[in-house]
This record gives sequence, structure tokens and C-alpha cells, in this order.
Amino acid sequence: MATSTYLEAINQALFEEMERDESVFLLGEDIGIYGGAFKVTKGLYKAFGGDRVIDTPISESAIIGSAIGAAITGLRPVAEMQFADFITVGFNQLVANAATLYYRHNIPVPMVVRAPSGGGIRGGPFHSRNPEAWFFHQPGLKIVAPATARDAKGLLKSSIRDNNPVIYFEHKYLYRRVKEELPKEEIVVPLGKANISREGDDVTVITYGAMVFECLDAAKKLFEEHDISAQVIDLRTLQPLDMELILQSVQKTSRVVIVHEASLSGGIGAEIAARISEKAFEYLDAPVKRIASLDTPTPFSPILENEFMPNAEKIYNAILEIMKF
Amino acid sequence: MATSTYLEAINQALFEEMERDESVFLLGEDIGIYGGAFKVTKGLYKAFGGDRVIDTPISESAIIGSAIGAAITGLRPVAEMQFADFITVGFNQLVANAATLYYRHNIPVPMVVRAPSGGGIRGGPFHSRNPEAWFFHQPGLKIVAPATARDAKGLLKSSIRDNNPVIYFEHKYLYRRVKEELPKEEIVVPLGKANISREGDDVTVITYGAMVFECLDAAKKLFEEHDISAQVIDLRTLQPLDMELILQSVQKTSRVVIVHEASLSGGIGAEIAARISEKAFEYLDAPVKRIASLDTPTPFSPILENEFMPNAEKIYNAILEIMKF
Amino acid sequence: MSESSGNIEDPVKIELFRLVLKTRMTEDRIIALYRQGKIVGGVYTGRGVEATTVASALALEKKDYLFPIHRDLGAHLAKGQTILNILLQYLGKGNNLTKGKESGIHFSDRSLNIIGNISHLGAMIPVAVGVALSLKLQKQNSVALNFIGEGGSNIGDFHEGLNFAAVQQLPFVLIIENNQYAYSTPVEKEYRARYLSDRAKGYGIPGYHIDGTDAIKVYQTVKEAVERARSGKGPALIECKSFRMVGHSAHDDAFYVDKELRKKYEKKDPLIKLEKYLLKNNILDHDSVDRIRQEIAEKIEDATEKAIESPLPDPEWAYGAIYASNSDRMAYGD
Amino acid sequence: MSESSGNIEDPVKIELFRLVLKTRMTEDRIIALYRQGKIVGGVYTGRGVEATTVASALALEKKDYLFPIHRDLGAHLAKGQTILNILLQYLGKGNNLTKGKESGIHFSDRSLNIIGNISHLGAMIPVAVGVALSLKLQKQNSVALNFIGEGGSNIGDFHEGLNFAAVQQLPFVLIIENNQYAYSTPVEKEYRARYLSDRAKGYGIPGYHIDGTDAIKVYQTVKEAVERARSGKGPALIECKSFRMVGHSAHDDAFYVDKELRKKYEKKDPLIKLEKYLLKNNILDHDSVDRIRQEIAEKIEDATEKAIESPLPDPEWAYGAIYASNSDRMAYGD
Ligand SMILES: Cc1ncc(C[n+]2csc(CCOP(=O)(O)OP(=O)(O)O)c2C)c(N)n1
Ligand SMILES: Cc1ncc(C[n+]2csc(CCOP(=O)(O)OP(=O)(O)O)c2C)c(N)n1
Ligand SMILES: [Mg+2]
Ligand SMILES: [Mg+2]
Repeated sequence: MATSTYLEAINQALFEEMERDESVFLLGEDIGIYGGAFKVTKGLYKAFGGDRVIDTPISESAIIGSAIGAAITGLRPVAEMQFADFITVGFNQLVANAATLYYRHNIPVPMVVRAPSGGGIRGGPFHSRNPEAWFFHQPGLKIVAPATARDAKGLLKSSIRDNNPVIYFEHKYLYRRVKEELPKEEIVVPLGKANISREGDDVTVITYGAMVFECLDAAKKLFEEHDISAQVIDLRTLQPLDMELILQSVQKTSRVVIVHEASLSGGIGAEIAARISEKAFEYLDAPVKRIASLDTPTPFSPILENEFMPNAEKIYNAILEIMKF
Repeated sequence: MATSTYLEAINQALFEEMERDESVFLLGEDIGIYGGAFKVTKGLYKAFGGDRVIDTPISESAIIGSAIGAAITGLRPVAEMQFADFITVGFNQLVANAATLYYRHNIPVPMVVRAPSGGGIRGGPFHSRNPEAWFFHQPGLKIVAPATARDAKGLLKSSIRDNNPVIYFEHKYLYRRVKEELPKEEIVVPLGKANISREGDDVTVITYGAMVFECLDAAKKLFEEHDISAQVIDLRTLQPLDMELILQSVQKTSRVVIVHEASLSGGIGAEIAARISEKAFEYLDAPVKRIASLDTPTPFSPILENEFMPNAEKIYNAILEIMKF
Repeated sequence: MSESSGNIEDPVKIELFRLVLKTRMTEDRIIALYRQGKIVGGVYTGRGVEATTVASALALEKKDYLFPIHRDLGAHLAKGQTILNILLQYLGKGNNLTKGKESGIHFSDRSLNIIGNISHLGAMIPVAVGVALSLKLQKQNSVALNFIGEGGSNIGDFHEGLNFAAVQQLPFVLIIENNQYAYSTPVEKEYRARYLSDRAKGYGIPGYHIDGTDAIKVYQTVKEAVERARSGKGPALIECKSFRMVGHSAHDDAFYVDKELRKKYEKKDPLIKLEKYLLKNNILDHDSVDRIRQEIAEKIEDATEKAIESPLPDPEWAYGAIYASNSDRMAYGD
Repeated sequence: MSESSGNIEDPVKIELFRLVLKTRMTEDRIIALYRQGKIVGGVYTGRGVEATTVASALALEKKDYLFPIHRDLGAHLAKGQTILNILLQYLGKGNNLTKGKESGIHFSDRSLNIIGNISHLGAMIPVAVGVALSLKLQKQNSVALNFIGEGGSNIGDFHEGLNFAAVQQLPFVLIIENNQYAYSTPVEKEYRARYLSDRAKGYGIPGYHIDGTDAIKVYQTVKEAVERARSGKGPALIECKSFRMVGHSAHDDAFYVDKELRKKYEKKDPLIKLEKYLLKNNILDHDSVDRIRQEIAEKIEDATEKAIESPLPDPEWAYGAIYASNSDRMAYGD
């Protein structure tokens, strides 16, 4: 066992998968000698050389598009967006090309797009995005969003081994803030399985990414102060969604709060709420409550960004409200 | 009064607005002499000349981007996407640039992007899209989707006069199939107001675009065969959503079916269902049911496309199911 | 006909003719079926650009990758696609290569290393570049070739793809089919460069501007670029100038087309030109031409009959998988 | 210094010097504030490219539109922006031009016809082209000028925007700040063209490749291009070659930069070069230089003090409107 940050866990997954499978290679901006804007690919250029760690021009559409081409001809590319925000430049390649090739032409597209996402780092409107919902509305993509170092590592490995295009959202805020002991043995976390981060009986809190920790903080406080026992579900994979686990929990607790950092309207929380309301209608004792960022761009100034984002306090209040319903 | 098709109504709105306001101009592919792929802009080049009806190169990002530039310097551009599907190429300009300028820099962006959307025309995966949900998850855009000729005309006028970026989804299937008598007087339909297309007390059916007619057919049959009275709401504007009208109706009927042609998961129906479940929880006698296209690309062969899309029969069955709940 | 056509062997010239003719005749049949209401969706034909599409694809080896676009039926045929598969596609039949899920010309064929396009113009360029990258990384000595219209050449992906290919010196050849119209839009509203091949310099790669109605010239130029790419010397951009002799699609009467230009290019019909050349140089005689025509006609008859009789898809197939499983046969070339 | 600098008047040369110096000194202060932990977010400075950014913007008239990007503080200053407004922005203060909603260098100023950038490189090019279109349609006789890095010049929007501007012959000038690195990436991994200005030919517009460390040369070339554009002759592409003398941002030590190249360009420091030229040619004497420096230093002191004292935004402003109302003051230039 050794302590790894979330960021190091991602680096380890890349290293191990590249060692295990020659067909895995990386492409993106500044990922070579520099090791990436966040140093996630540090050391990989040295270990695997310029043919497997390719610095690209600033051309997100070409990065994603050429990853598709490489994927359909026997390789397993892992493309890096320097920030998740810039994925919009390569949007068409992902939703029109990568997502649909298997359904249309029966051609698997085994590729990963790593996208450092999320706010709380004073990045302003264009370095703070959580764009997962756009891709959720495109059949054919898988979407991953780990919260822990263990999941960051194990889910990235599964993503690389998956035979489909996977968008892997790594939360920038967690890069160096999350530290865990990771076992020496290989960690592979299957896609499509949520995790219960905290057991509880009174209310189900569904979340993912950096908000997992805010939810856990809120849950802890609620237990200490109000004896409310919240079950916190970390989705880990957003597409496919682990509806089974969600519904099991809702049937037990009958109350639900959904939390995500992406803006509220049209977020993935809407789909989860809609499915719960449809599939577990008779179990619900209270309306499904969603807590998310404001329906605005991410403002820059810390005071404003704090107001914009969900946090433990807002979640705490929302759960209390739902418990009183 | 004269009979106008849905398509002619759009053409009239463009003509009248260009006459009324010199700052309105059009840009897009083949919209000049040719009058656009669907002939929506027919006659406008002749009437207003090449400076106000600009044929562009095939460059969706430049079309949308330059519309933004024109909009912030005193003009009111109306950009045409040849098919709504191709809006993904200019996605970044819409979500990162147009949508955020007002919040960030206090600069209004009065522009319209017209996007011929929708299936049922054997267009296959790339000429059948209903991409509205992506834009719904981007604060700062308005989204319009008319079903009738009257609304097509009146909403386009409001869109052009609006001081914000508006995406106007005109449904290709309706272009020549919808015909109405339109009054000689000017029609201006305000953004943000839904319409009750059919009054009813037993169940609320919320929809928009071409699905309005499928819902009306289903409603008619349900009334005739089962004496079920369905209230059909045509949203008309998707952003901002007319939650007031929706909630009023739900409080009356206590049962809801949401229908849209876009794929189910992550569609706008999810957000509406989530809001209803949150805001009208105590009024609901049955789960909110959603009927939408399959979570796949649009298949080409008519047999497959028919299976893929919602229709009156599927809606009829869903309503019956909800009524029996 | 091109001056320098001497170094192309006669059998290749005959094959070029056979394929250009086959393309023309197959498309004529598709148009006839369209007028009979048998085709599902739209039809875009290559009348006038067949020399470009056929000769470019014929310059490839079997292991090379072909990325045809909407007007490139000739390229499909030249790479070995059957008329039957094409017709099944246009008729939306269940036993076609996409099981009815894709439209007319949008289909791939793993056995031929053909990768079908999406509608978004230019979007296949980065994908083809990625294939070229993969071929280079896997040291496969093969090449990826992609087409783009002069209209489509103004989309961002053209720039990003070609630039990346140049930086990486990939085995990639991009053919601009400059048929002088993008739907109704004439070139002066599409770009202002004298030649689109002038763009090559901005990527540091060779650019060629050639007569795209001259099959032999196209073959020669593309062959050279393909072999250059194969030998590791990087990508090339080839602008083939021709003319769209019909409307944008089967429902377009092309009223907007310059009459003079049309007249000029009627004389440059790639099929007639090639036929005349072969006859004049005694590479083929009239009898052989007739025989070739007859053979193709029979194939088309046969394929049409089979295609029409073929079953429609099962409605259940709409629910087809959107995700590959881990047991799926993976890549091209496996 | 440039041979042909003769036709630029001395006061302009002095103004160029004053602005380059002001840029250097302001950025030095911002870096100092950054090291004190007072700045919110990242800091990207223009050390080494000030001649390009300052001279390009100074070549514009007041009514012309400026689109600066992340390294172009010099352009803001040359177009008339105050040091105070810039500092307020970097400190995320509530009384800045974006009310705290936008980061350091991303801000617009209607009163100066400056339109701030979004982070997505190249995305402002089509917008600037649209402004140029609007200026042309409204016959305003003004010009839009946009910057892009040599790295950003490989994004699709560069291609789409420039091509459209060329077709429409718009009053648009695009300056490529080729500082030889895009973050850590050297030019050979970004593009393969000999000169990026070679791309101009592919759009049918003039392209210039000039020394971007030579403020007078830049001023001259840009002025010419701007006046050409103003007179209706269409856009131009100007590549200004310089060198990024610091890391990509304040936290980057630029270990990856070629040592020889750095040495070479230290001798071409745009500020030192311009100062030497002015002194040598007796356009300024040492005393005047000192006085200018002193004046700027005082302004910076003053602005820093005011900026630091300024209030933070009200948390409620996060809920700021995302939609304009119909009573909003609309366009630039109103
Ligand atoms: C991104 C995009 N925009 C618009 C279209 C619609 N469209 C299909 S073909 C076409 C014209 C293409 O012209 P060109 O590239 O010159 O090819 P040609 O049809 O002349 O062979 C257009 C505008 C599209 N398919 N993709
Ligand atoms: C579309 C996009 N991709 C990536 C980035 C991240 N990024 C910001 S600056 C930069 C390097 C820019 O290099 P260049 O264009 O040469 O400008 P310079 O910083 O050298 O002035 C990168 C990659 C971005 N802002 N936008
Ligand atoms: Mg063309
Ligand atoms: Mg640079």
C-alpha cells in the first residue's frame, strides 16, 4: 500500500495500461515532455516515447477525430482535452462520429477522452465546466466521473479496455486534494456500477465527482446534529446509469436528493429524478430534490463562484427540507 | 385571410421583419438565389439583395460566430443551418460565445439560428436530429419550436426582435404538411408562453413540434373510445419554459404524459418531469410518463424509423396506462 | 488527354474506363429507380466527377483505406464494392451492410477497407488522418485516402486534419473534388484562393491542381502521392477540377448553374473523353467497348433484381445495440 | 531596427515606446501581485511580444474594433484601457468591467470598442469577422483586428473565419503572434509550413511575415493592412515572429524552452531594442526615458492602491441576468 493522490492514480492507470497493452497510446496538447497542463501524464513520454505519447497541435476536433480513426484500426487511443471546457470544439466528432459508428456500421470505437472538469479552482467561465449532460443525451457514449483515487484508477482502466467511446471526466479540484492508500494489486472498477459511499436509511443522496465529498460532509453533520441517516450514492459511471442500485436505495429510504456540480436545468439530475419519479413513484414520501450549480456560466470571483456552486451547507439544508416534508 | 403552410409562414416572418427593420439580415448556405435547401428563404434574395441575404461558405462555426459579431455591433442576423444536425459543427460558438456574452460582459447578442430539425422524412442518422436538449443545458440561450403555421410566424418574429440568441427549431416534417389560414394582421407570439392545443381534464399531455399532432390524434381517439379528456399543451418555447401553465394543468389533471421526438434520455422531458415531480408532488396521482424516440441514432429504413419514433398509437397507449394507474 | 499518360499500362486505362462506365451506368439506374419511387431518401450522383473518384480509388492497394463521401460511388466501385451492396443500401433493405440503419451512400465495408462518411462535410478528414496515424504507428505501409468537395474544404476539420497529418508526416492523401459548385453555391462565394491546392503550402505539404475530368492524369497524380505517402514522406493535397454535370441531388434541376460553364464541361465529360482516347489510341475497339457495356448492364440488371427482392429490415432491429461488447470483432484489418 | 521606419513620425515611435514600457511595467506589477497571492486565477504575460500587441492596436483608430487574446495586455493599453481597469479585473473586484464575473484578461470595453476573448483559442476569429461584416454592411469605414497565437492558428475557426472574411472581402486583419511556443509545444509540433503567413494564399489574401519584436515594423505593416482593409480591399494575415520570454503562465518555469533560442531572443527584447533605437536616433534622450518610466510607475502605484482598496462583488451578483431585456442598451457603437 502506498498513498496516491487522485491525479497520481490516473497517471498510474495510464502507465499500467500502456505497459499491459501496446495498442494503448495517448494524444493531446502538451502531454509529452511537459506531462500535461496538470502533470497527469508526467513521466509517460519518457517511459513510452513520442510514438505513444503524442503532442498534438491545438486542434480538439482533430484530436478526437483522429482518435476515432486510430480506434477503428486496432489501437486504443486515450485523448486528453487540456480542459473539459474545450471539448465543445470537438463536439461534433464525439456526438456524430464516435457515438454512432457502432450502431450505424457495426464498427466498435474503443477510445477514451480524458477531460479535466469542474470548478472551485477560480477558473472562471471557461475553465470550470461540467459538460457531462450534453453527452448523456447522445446515445452511444459512455461517461465516467470518479470521485476517489481508487475509482479514478480502476475506472480509467475499465474505460481504456472498453470497446466503446468513453468520456472520462476527472475533477480538477480533486487532483491533489484526494489522497488514498491504494493496494499494490491491480484495481479494475467496472463501468456502470455505482458505489454506496455512506450507508443510510432515511434519505438517498445521489451524486458524483467532487460533490461526493460535499454530500458526505452534509450527511455526517445531519447524522450528528439531527440523527438523520443519509445513504450517499456515488454514481461513478453516468452512462450507463446504475438505476438498479438507485432504485433499491429509493425503495428503502423513500426520499431523494440529487446533487451535481453542473448547472441544474437539463443536468443529469433531471433524468435521474424523472426515472425515479416514474419507476419508484409509489415509494416516494417526498418530492425528489435537486441541488446543482446555478443556471449561469461559472462566475470568476471567488465570492461569486462560491454562491454559484453547491456545497455541504446547501446540501444539508436541502436534505433537512426533504426530511421535514 | 389566406392559406399558408408552415414553411410559407416562416418565409413571411422573415420577409416582414426584414421590411420592418433594416438591421435584420440573413446568412447561411444556399439561402440566396436558391432560396435554401427547403426553399424557406425563397424570394428574399430578390427582394432584399445580396447584402441582406448572404450565401456563406460551408462553415457552420463561421456562420454562427460571425452572426454573433454582427449581433453585438448593431445588426440582427438570422443564420440558417441547412439541417439542424449540422449545428454540432458550430456548437462551441453557441454555447461558449453567444450564450455567455450577456452574463459575462453585459453585451446583448440579438441573433437567431434557424435549424430545420426532426425526423419522419427518411433522412437517416444525420438529417433527422432534434438537438434542443443540448442547448437547454446551456444557460443564456432561448429555444423555440413551433408546431403551427401561426406560431411558426409569430414566434420567429419574436425571436428576431428578442435581444438574446434564440435557436429556432423548425420541423421539416411540418414544412408542407401543416396549412392554416393566417390573418392579414401582424402575428407576434411572445416567447416563453405555452399554448393549450386541446382542453381537457383527465390528463396533461405536454409536447412540442411535430409531436403536437400525434398527441392531438391520440387525444381525439382516447376521447372517442374511452371518454378520456386529455389536455394537450404545446410548449412552443422550450427555453424559457412556461412552468406556470404546466403546473396549472397538472394541478387540474393530476396525471402527466410528456412526449418529444428527441431521444428519451437527457431530453427536455426529463427536466419537465423532474420539475413537475418536485413542484407538484402532492397533486400527482400517477407517475409522470415520458414517450420519446429510442436512445439510438435515427435509423434510415422507414420500418426502423417508424419503430424509433413516437407516434399517436404509442402515445395513446401511454395515456391509457397512466389513466389506469 | 494528358500528355504524360504514357507510363500508365493499358490494362489500367481499360480498367479506369470500365469503372467510370460502371459508375455512370449504376448511377443512371439508381436515378431511374428514384424516379420510380423505389429509393429511400435522397440521391447524389457523381456525373462529371467519376474520373476523379474512380481513378483516385484505383490508385490504392487493397490494404489501403478509402474514405469516400456523398458523390463517390465510383470510388466504392473502384475499391471493389459490388453493385448489389450499393443498391441494397439505396433501397434500405435489411440485408444491406448497415442492416437498414444507414442511408444511400453512407456505409462501410470492413472487407474492403472502406469507411463510410457521416453527413457532416469534412468530419471524416480527422478520422482518416487518425487511420493514417494508426497505420504509421503500426508500421503497416498503407495509406488513407479521403475525398472532400471544394465546398466542404471550407470547414474547420479540413484545416485541423490536414495540419495534424502534415505535422506527423502521415500516409494521408486528400482529394479535393472541385466540381465548381457546392449545392447552389458557385466557387466565388465559397473561397477566394486561385487554387485550393494553394492551401497545401500553409501546411508544408505538396499540393497539386489537376484536371479532374482526366482519369489517367488523376490516376497518375494520386498514385504518385499515395506511393510518396507510403514511403513515409507525408501527406499530399490534390485538387481535381471538374464539374457537377447534374443537380446537387436528384430533385435539383440546377437552374442556377452558369450556362457557359456547363457547355464547356459537357465537352469534357470524363466518360466520353476516356472512351475517345482509348479508341483513338487503339487500346480498345468499338466491339470491346460494347462488350464491356453489355457486361455491366447485365450485372446491373442482376443486382437490381436481387436488391428489389431482398427483404426489408425487421422492425426490432431499430433497438440494435449502441454499445459494442467486449467480445465484438474489433478493428478493421483484424 | 527596420530599414523602412523612416515614414513613421517620431511622436508615434515615442508612443510605441511608452506603451511597450507601460505594458512591461504593468505586467511586472501583476506578477508581483501574483507572487503575493493577491491575484485570482492565472496570469499570462506578453514579455517578448509587446511590440506586436502594442503596435498592432496602436495602428487602429478609435472606431476600429480590437479583439485581444490572452497575452495581449499591451493591445488593451494601446487601445486606451486604463491600468486600473486591468488590475480590478485581475483582482476579481466588484467594480471591474465584468462585475467580477470574468477572469484576468477576459473583458470587453464598449467605450473603447474592445471585445474580450473567450478562452477557446480561435473562437473569436469568426466573431471578429462578423463584426467586420457588420461594419461593411453598415458602411462604417472601420476595421476589426484580431490576434491569434501560432498555436491557436491550428484550430478550425481560424480557417472558417479567415476564408469567410476573404470571400466577403471584409475589413478584417488577423495578427498571428508567433512566439514560437504554444504552452510547452514548439512550432515543429504545431505546424509544418515554413511561414504561417503562407496560409494567406490559400484564402486569396495578402500574407506578411515580419519581425514581431520590431514595434515600428509591426506598426507600419499593420497600419498598411488596416488602411487597405478600410478602403474595401479586404482582409490580411500578418505573422509577427517573436518569442515568449517567460513561461506560458506565471506558474510555468518553461524548462522545455530551447536554450539557444532563448539566448538569441534575449538580444531581441522588444523594449530594449526600441529604447536603443530611440536613443541612438536622438528621438528620445535618457532623461525623457526616465521621465516616461517615472510617470508610468506613478500611474501603476496609484492604480494598484485603488484596485486593492476596491470592493469585492456582492454574492448576489452570481444570480446576474443571463438574458438581456428589451430595454437593454444594445450594440457597441450605440
Ligand atoms: C457541415 C455540413 N454543412 C452542410 C451540409 C449540407 N450539404 C450537403 S452537400 C453540400 C454541398 C457540398 O458541396 P461540395 O463540398 O462542393 O461537394 P459536392 O456536392 O459539390 O460534390 C451541403 C451544403 C453538410 N452535409 N455538412
Ligand atoms: C481550444 C483550446 N484548446 C486549448 C486551450 C488551452 N491553451 C490555452 S493557451 C494555450 C497555448 C496557446 O499557444 P499560442 O496560440 O501559440 O499562444 P501563446 O500562448 O503562445 O501566446 C493552450 C493550449 C485553449 N485555451 N483553447
Ligand atoms: Mg462541389
Ligand atoms: Mg505561441
